[in-house]
Amino acid sequence: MEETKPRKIMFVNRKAPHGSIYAYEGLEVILIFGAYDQEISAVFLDDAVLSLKKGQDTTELGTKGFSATFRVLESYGVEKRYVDKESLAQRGLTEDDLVVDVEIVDAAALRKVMGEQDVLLPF
Amino acid sequence: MEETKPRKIMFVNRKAPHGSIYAYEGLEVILIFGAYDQEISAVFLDDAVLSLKKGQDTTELGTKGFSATFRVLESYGVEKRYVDKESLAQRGLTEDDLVVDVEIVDAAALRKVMGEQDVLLPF
Amino acid sequence: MLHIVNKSPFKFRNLDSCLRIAKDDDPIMLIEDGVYAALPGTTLDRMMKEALKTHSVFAIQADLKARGVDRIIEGIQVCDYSCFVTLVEKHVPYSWL
Amino acid sequence: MLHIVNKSPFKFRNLDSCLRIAKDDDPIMLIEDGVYAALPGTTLDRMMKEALKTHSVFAIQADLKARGVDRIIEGIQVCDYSCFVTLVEKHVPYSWL
Amino acid sequence: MKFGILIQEGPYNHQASDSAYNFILASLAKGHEISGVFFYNDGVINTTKLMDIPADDRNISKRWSDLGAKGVQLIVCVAAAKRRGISQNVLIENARIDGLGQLSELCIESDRLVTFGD
Amino acid sequence: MKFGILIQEGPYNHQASDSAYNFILASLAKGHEISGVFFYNDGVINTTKLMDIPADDRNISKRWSDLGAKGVQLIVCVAAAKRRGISQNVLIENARIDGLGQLSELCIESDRLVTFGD
Repeated sequence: MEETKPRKIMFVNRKAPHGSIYAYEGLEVILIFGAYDQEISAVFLDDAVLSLKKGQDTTELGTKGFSATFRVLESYGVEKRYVDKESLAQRGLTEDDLVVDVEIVDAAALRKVMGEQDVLLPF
Repeated sequence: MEETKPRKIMFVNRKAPHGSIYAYEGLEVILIFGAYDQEISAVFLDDAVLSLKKGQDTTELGTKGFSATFRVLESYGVEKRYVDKESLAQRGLTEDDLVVDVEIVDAAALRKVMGEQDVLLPF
Repeated sequence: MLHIVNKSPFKFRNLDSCLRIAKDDDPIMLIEDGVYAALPGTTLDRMMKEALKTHSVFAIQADLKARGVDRIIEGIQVCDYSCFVTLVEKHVPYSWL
Repeated sequence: MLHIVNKSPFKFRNLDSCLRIAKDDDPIMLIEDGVYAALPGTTLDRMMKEALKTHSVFAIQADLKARGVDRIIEGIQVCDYSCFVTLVEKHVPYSWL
Repeated sequence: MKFGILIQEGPYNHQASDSAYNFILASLAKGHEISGVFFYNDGVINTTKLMDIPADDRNISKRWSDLGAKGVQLIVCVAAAKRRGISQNVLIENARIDGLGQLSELCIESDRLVTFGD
Repeated sequence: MKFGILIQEGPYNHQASDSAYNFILASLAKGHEISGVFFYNDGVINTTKLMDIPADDRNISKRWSDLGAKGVQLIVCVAAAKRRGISQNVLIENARIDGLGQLSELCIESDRLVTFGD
């Protein structure tokens, strides 16, 4: 392990928001990690693409909303943000349904970039 | 609601043992309920049929085993014990693989008996 | 009997199990992440449309709003907690956890 | 990359997601309820046999024993925690939670 | 009608506790009686008074305690509580730790038993 | 090698804590270093000293504390702990409550980071 080289740390998000706290707590971790000088990236796969859906309003539910926070990922140093194409399609969503600018990638591209990481954190 | 008539209370077990505590804590509830004069029954559906599998030995794992306890359900007043036929088949199991004598039922029979209950408890 | 489903049908097979066992005419209540089953144009679209032929399907409004699900499959009924309570008055509930 | 799967494939779709994304030759480690994927003669038998063509698949011995899974699909390798550690030495792990 | 409520999950981690609370409010608003709320499994974590919640978020244990003050029975399973470090010393007001027999009573005396969990 | 461990689930309710513990023992036996165990989400419940466990079952929080005594860093996320009623007063010995930045440090300094959860 080389101490000086920045580490490639990827957040692999797969859980839906609101039904459980993982998506929210995962986002909190990403924002903290952005402050460290590492190569941080985030992938939204499976149900995690639902975290990025436009129009979420938790007022009536009485719980905390957090979808707007995904918009600041870039300014927090999370340079790469990938969304799995098939996960979107399975859920009837397109890029226009999402609150953030992301790179839509297919399984082959995802496979490649995940394989290049030093750390893969599941949320 | 008639206070004097025994209530039909059914435990609908659907979770696998060991990976989470639900199957174990569900079993604890069944044993307590047997002491009350109600019509108690238990159904093993989906992954819960795995709780009844013979040959479970948690020694190496370091956790508590409990599959033997299913054998005493009858003496604890749990008169009816159903196992879903399709759940067994999906998992490559037959009646011979189970630690207890149960009634193997199909979806139609299960549908009927579940529809007759006053309380359905999920574990 | 009222079938309550609270899990995303894309990650869990709970809704499949529910639909296999539910009796014709038994209502189905989608709550929490279960409301994602109401999204139109998904890989589950056909399964849901089939379910709607024999079941009333309801989805909690607050859960739909929280998740930004503003378009839903035709025939699924939006339901507030008061409507959920009414369904529980009429049917013995079971939660497909 | 080492793929760790800890959920029953009969209730959760985690293993399906893992198999869709896993690169050829990436090993797959079944732990906890994930070891149920090693049961032979199930509805997932074909999927597992297909997976074994391109992946080494391991299952934790203590988890198999705890669950009474004494017969497993041919080709799946029984692995103790020490063997699990060796796999983590060699590959960056990801848990499909 | 009389409704019994069974909660199997801890607060915040899963929505179960929120859904149960919203269901209870709607039930009371329609004139139903809540015969009791039974906290089992990780559900017992709903009843610790040690929670320290950010000002902009709901305080789930306080919400339960307030409901208890209005006369709703809050019953915490003793066996599940012990495993998770919930004892009389950390218990919210208006809740009580009791045995699984109380869940059985709840099933017998309630017209409906509704479970919220994971 | 240096292994960092992330635990996202509470004890007993899920097997995550047991799997992590068994993995750590095997790692130490093979001469690896555990650079730290970070408890996040419900994982923080692993570190309450108030657990009261039946004699025939493993005491999970004691097991962690004993591992801490052997020099393994046990770090409990402060934000997650607050939500779940875990504070300094109820914390097991040999663990410390700290910020999420510590998880970042763990990712940077460890050769591998292994997550156990639900």
